[in-house]
Amino acid sequence: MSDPVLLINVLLLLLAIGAALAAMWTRDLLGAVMLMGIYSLLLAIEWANLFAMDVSYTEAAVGAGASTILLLTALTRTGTREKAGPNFHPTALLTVLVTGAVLIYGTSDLPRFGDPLAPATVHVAPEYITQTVGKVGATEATENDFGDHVPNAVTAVLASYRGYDTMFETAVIFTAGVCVIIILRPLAGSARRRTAGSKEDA
Amino acid sequence: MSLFETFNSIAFVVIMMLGLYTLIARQNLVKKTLGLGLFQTGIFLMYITLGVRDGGVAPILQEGAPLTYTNPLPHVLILTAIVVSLSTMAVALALIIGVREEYGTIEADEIATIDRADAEEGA
Amino acid sequence: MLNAELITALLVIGGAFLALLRAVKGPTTFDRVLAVNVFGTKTVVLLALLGYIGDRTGFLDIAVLYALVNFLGTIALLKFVETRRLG
Amino acid sequence: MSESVVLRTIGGMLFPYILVYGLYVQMHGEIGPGGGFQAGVLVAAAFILHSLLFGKELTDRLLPTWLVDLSMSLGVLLYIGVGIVGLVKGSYFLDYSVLDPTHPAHAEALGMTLVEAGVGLTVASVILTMVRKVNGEPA
Amino acid sequence: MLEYVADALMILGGFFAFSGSLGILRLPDFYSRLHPSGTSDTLGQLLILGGLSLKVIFDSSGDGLSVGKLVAISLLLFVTTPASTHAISRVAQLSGLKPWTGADSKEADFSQKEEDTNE
Repeated sequence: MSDPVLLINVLLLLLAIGAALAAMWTRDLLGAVMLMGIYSLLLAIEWANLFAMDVSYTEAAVGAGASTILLLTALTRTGTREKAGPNFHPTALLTVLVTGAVLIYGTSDLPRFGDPLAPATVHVAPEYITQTVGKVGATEATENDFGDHVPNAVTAVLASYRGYDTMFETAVIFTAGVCVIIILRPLAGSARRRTAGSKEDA
Repeated sequence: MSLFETFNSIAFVVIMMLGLYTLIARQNLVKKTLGLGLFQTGIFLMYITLGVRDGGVAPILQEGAPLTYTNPLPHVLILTAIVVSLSTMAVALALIIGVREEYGTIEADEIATIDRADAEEGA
Repeated sequence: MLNAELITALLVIGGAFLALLRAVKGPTTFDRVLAVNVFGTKTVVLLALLGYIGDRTGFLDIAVLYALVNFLGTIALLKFVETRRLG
Repeated sequence: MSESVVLRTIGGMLFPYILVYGLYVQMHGEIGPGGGFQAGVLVAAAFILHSLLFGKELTDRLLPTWLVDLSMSLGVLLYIGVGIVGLVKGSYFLDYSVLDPTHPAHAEALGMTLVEAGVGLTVASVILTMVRKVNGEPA
Repeated sequence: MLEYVADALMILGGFFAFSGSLGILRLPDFYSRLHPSGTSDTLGQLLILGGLSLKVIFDSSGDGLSVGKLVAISLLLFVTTPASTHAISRVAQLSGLKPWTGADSKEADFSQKEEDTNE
């Protein structure tokens, strides 16, 4: 792993942790949404820095565009102030410290950053990259035609090798859209609205 | 094993724990949703870090000399996970809007108080 | 090792850090919007620079995408601040 | 906001470019980075920008609500349809090679393009629907 | 020779980007912070992207698509950054944020604090 990648990786992650900390700390929800937008941007650069081009693409479009707009739209209907309260929460702190300690202890067994012999990279990944999984008599790659290869390995895995997976992911997104429609369906004439006036006569 | 090389492992734990702390300690439901998103990005970081290889380049096959490519499988998983996390966030926000219209507040402890009062009233 | 691209990238990251500080400090909402906007343009430049440093294909595509989407984010934030509703 | 001439000019200038870039990302997904998920989000972002700057009435005339609702289901159906073609032609589900028996590699590319188009349609219309609904617009 | 020009352009651009951010952090009130974002940053981006284009032209012996994309990014940023700055200042002015005149800085600070708590 070349040095600039590691250096920029560490700098970006430090910035990202700072942005996340500020976003979680502030009581202004609008400010928190903006800081999460900045955090998303930093992650988009970080994914690109770690050679995950497609993930970076998605993060830039989703995190900075769609997710910010969705949160802002929701804030128009929920208000932007968070109730003041204690920042220190002993139970939460204890849980987080214990879980974090266990997780960091667990990560000491992870392969080192960029290890070419890591289990994740030796078994199925080379076959995904050369795109020889399940291929009988793969044709020879020619000059302008990659043979059976699709140049972007991520798309190949996404749409072909893990096609079922992607199909159900699409179904999940569709279901989420239907859920939003159903949840936010106006319940006209329902007595369930517990607004200030209707609470007395309920 | 320098600090630079283990930094990602520590960073994803820190990000996940920040999200978890917010989920437990804060009462505001929108803030809890943000914390959930933060937790998810911590996991994304772990997956992408595991896919990195020494001297690897982006898994877009190039003609010519054989190159080392990073592992495309984590990228695929996280790619779909990001869009699914957007969907879950949308459903969560829709539910929060419903809660706000029902209870007039989005603070979890106030909602619990209202529920308890209702239960006593009904009993 | 320390060539012009890397120095520029580090300078831009430093600038991004200062913009982040402004976004954290506030004090008004407009300062935050301004900081987010500045951060967005810094991101575009940084993506292009990193693409050159790592000799990666497709980096500029992300930079183009981000240059397009950044404007949308700023507009949405301002619309929210101005009218408290979107659309 | 919407009464600013500068913003409306710049936004109107950017809108077609975002759409075209979304199509580029969609179609370029097999060669470079990109694909259905990213393109869907971009196309949705373009229409959201349009509705922010020009008002949602104009956007609704450009992209009617029924079309968004339709394409939401159409994307999933396109994906499943490509799978069912494989079943009908006597192979297994989502086998792309039956699409063009003479040239399996081209069939693979065609299948991926169709599937990605389905994903893009669904993602774009679901995000548009979500933002519309959360914004409180009636069905 | 031209490679040194490209290096110089990029480092100069990096300097402008950094000093622009420094201005955004250090200047006393919101309207004065608009200046570095609108001017220094735009110049910094153009210089960096111009230097990169020169480098790409010389390194990969005229990779036309990359240069085209860099020019497209420069044009986009050149159009959208000033437009965003204009939009921010416009909304700030419409919503009644008073500029700091330097005469009574305490009062200006106070009004900003108040604005913040009203959000």
